[in-house]
Amino acid sequence: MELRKDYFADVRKDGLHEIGQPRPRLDSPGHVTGKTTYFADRNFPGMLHLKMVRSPHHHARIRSIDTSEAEKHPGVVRVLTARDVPHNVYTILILIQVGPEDETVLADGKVRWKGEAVVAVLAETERAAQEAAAKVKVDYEVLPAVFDMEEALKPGAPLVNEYHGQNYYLYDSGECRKVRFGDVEAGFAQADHILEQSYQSSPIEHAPTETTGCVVAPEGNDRFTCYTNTQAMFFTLDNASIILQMPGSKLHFVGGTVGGGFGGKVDVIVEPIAILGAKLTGRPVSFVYSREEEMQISSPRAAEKVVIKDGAMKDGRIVARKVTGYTDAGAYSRHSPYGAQKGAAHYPGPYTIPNVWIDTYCVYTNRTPSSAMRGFGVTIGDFALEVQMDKLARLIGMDPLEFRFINAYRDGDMKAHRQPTEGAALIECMQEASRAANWPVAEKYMAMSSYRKGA
Amino acid sequence: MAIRRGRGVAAINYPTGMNLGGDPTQALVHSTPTGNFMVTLSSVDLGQGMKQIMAQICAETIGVPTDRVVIDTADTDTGPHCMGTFASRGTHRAGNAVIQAAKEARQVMLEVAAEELEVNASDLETDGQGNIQVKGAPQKSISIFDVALSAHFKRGRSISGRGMFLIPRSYPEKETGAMKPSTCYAHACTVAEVEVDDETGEVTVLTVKNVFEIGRALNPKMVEQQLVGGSWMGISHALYETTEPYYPNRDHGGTDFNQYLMPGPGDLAQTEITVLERPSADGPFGAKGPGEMCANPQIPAVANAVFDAVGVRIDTLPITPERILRALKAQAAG
Amino acid sequence: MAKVPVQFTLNGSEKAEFIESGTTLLNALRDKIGDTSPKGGCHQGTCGACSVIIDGELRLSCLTLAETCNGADIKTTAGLAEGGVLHPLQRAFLDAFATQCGFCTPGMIMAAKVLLDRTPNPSRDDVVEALSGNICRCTGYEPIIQAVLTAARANSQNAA
Amino acid sequence: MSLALQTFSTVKDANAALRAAGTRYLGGGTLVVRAANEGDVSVSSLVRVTDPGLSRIAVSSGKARLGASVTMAAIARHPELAALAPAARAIGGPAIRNMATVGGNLFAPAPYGDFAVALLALDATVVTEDGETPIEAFLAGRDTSRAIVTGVGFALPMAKSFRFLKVSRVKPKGVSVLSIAALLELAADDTVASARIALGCMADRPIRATAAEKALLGCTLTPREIAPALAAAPQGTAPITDPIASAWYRAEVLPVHLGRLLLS
Repeated sequence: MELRKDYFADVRKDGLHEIGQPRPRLDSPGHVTGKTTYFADRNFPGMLHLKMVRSPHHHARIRSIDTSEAEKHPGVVRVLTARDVPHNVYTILILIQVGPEDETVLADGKVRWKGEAVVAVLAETERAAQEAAAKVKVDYEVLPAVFDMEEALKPGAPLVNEYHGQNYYLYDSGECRKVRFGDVEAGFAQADHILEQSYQSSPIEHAPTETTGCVVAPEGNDRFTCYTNTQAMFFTLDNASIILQMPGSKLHFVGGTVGGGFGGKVDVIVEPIAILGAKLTGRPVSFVYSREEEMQISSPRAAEKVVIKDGAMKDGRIVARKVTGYTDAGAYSRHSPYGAQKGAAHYPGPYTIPNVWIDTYCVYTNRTPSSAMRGFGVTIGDFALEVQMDKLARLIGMDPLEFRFINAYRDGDMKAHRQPTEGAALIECMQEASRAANWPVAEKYMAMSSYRKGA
Repeated sequence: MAIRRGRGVAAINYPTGMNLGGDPTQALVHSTPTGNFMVTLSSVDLGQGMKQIMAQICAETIGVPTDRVVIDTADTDTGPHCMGTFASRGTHRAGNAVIQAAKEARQVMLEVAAEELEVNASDLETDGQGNIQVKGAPQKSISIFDVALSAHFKRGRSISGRGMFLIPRSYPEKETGAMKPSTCYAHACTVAEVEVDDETGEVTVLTVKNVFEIGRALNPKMVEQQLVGGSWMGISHALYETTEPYYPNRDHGGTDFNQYLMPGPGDLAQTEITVLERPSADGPFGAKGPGEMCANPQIPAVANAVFDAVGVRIDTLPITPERILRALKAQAAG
Repeated sequence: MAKVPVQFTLNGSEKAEFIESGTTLLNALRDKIGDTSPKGGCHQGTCGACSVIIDGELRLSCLTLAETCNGADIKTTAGLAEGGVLHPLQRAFLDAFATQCGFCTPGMIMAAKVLLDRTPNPSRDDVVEALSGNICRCTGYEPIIQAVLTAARANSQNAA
Repeated sequence: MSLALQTFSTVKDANAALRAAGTRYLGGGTLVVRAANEGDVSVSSLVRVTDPGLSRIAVSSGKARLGASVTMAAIARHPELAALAPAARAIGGPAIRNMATVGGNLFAPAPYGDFAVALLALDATVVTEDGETPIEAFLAGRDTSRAIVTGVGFALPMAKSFRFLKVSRVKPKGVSVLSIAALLELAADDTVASARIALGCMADRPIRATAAEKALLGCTLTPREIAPALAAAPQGTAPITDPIASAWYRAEVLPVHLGRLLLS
């Protein structure tokens, strides 16, 4: 890695004692000796193991659940269903007033995705829990499912989630988050070139080497300590408090040393049910996702569809950009309404475009609920934007890198969401990339700066 | 068979932090009787090195070596509130909270030292090695060890501080979308060079040259860790990863590390990283959040390089050999 | 449940336990004996985080039943440092900043140790092959490869 | 019911124990312990055999006999099995190769079982207490086979007459897109005198490319002359679709990779 101190030296104070120094990591000696303590390294006498019975259907009504055989299975201590969960319908962003509550801890009357949690089995050993889980009988009436966002938005599509009442998240701005800047149709009318293209992505798993999980121990004083690998301690604690209808003072969360997250451990899925199990049995409880659950049950990065329509001039200036983004939330909201909104704020990318129109939708389908992942709301948008930029450059007949210089945002430029640009550095990154990759651009671009005099 | 070569570029920016319900993180700092400093947080270290960076930030602010700082994080009985580690917010939000708490503790420390040295606190400075000295007269000094002992046993002072950093909630305007989604942005530009086997659709990423602007490299080796790993993940997203390889058929999702594909140690592109630092106005020592954005520009850069190599556009991720081969066959069929 | 005796040497010390038949070595080490350095990343044999060295060979403790290890000599990353002095591989992982979350690290170090025990001067390809059963999601592998190559060089200089 | 392991010193006793319901044979553990870990509650009892003969490699007068418990690592490092080393090394990472056995590989469902592909090309025989079975017949009936495999036997291929290729998405070790093993005898004029080609992932278990084998006879190994064999290669295949590749993709690239192997 090369640190180029010559850029922006005028606005930076170097020569500090500790900052900017490549100090050794204080946690690494624990890593290389195997001594670092992760949540699952704690083991308590009498600990129970929780296994989940999951829906085999994408969308179905539950006619009945029979847990009697499972309860009789040797080693089983408790079997939990929806009626055991004090506040079973929840949504994690309710903490910051983003509702409605739309998801069940354990399915109640209906399942909306294949893999949804239906019944939790607590047993003395993992094996006993697995065997008992296989004995739970659930009678399903399979319902039509929808997996495609545009299909889901059509009239007459199966309704995925009754708590929303329609297959999209209803923002205060309506069926989508909107950004309106300039006059996009006028921009298209004046453009020499118009290019409209569509981009899609697939769900992506965070795949941390440590799977999601927690170990809960009753402290004997009506408090419960939850050792967890959540990425957000109080967010999880406070949501658990709501779901369990327990004062937060009864909950003690310990974590902070996590075997990789990438956004995959922010969903508050394992902790509430494990705490409930510990409360109802008085025993320590371990609920750790299997690798299969981590790969196919935990929320992935959302599948997205992005449609971009651009108007550009022969000289390379983009004069209008219209983006329609669709985020596939799967069956439940989790963090997706925010992801779609973050996308609206991100478009049209790091370029100064006078006429912009953005609509981003958060759509419900019967796919696995998606949620945050590294680059949430932006990663797939950047794929679409930057492939579109490459196509536009070739359409106009320009070098793709030079084309970006022409449109790059600089200090003081007004963004589509009406914030002036501050601290821009895209031009300098591109200049350095031009050198590093031996991709020469015209001298006038190498002479550009993100600074603007007087800005 | 033909192995065809191409290159592609992408340039991106990325916001630091979330902005939905307000975005707070708090920190507490206090000294032990012998002048070590405890930072208490509830922030989570996912492996990116949160604990180490908070220690360096606290040490720089108080004016002691980093090994005098102990991080106690992620125990809700002791640590004050943090929204969590996500959205590239950890270093920026918690770092600012730690700075504020450490400044307050430093002020008490200097006041106690001033009493011991019988000078004004405003005339004192730290030497970064564990001592407090009079500006311009470094021979007149006292160790922080002795200052802490004095505070605890003689002067009855708590060398401690409270830190709070909050980005208030921004409500998007309904009709125009006017909003303030972030206070600072990181930047990147990546050039990727690939080879495509036009009989099998297999892609080999030969080189990725990444330039990242991250505000401030608080610990350059740790920045390098994250940027190199992120670059690998970007390539992985571009070419390999999906939980539903045959969507809309949802069968055949990978359930293990054999089936869920990611580049192995024999698939590594030659990776070059250049870092620029334009300090952000509100970042801790100017730092922004590079953790997420470092995995983004490789995806379109690789996609554009594939097109440059074989002349087909794959606009659906991931860009698998199958998708390339189908496109090449369609292209050949005219 | 049927309990069976197991007895083996772990990092040079004798261990004897009664365990439930069918218990994996990984679970026996972690839950019974208290050596949590092998990690359970998949329990499928696909991540390598549980790698240990049994009688000089790299094995996956998640797919090995503990009772098949009677009389074996088992080494884990927890036993690698001698007298508080880090093994050259551990030192090299620190110096190369080759750990991030650290969850894969003990398995990586076991895989690398077996390589260096047999091939003191490995090529880059040898290292890549040796680590090919171990997943890392944080680092992009390059720092780990460099750490192993550095440790090999340090070893051969010490031997010279 | 917990999982229980029974250990026997003879195959005979173990075969008797295997008749009990829910009982599986434990080889290297890479298949059966994984299944148990993943919650396959149909397995309640495991049986293993400690007879050291099962781990023996015997090579004499051009014949090789591998005990069923011989590991991929043992094959890869055995000097007289050099021709098979590429196939053995293609299995898993180093730890898996120290555990995965010849016997287990015969039962590994696609996309696993690359070593069995090599054995199929070599026309191996599979040995059980009931006698010897040609590998093709054994593979066809493996789903209902109950007797413990004790070993495999085959004629060691002449130098350079045996070729093996495994194609993976992930390097250096990933599971197969497909694997190909080819045993080719060339006549004095460099034309193919005999050919036996086995394919992995082109069905749920290793299969032969009989149409390609026939088409190769009498050809020299040049792009022009092998073209009909490559075109015939997908005949009779039913490639699997899995997260690694679709059946369509596997069928499309089989001729490409077969061609590269034959011309290498």
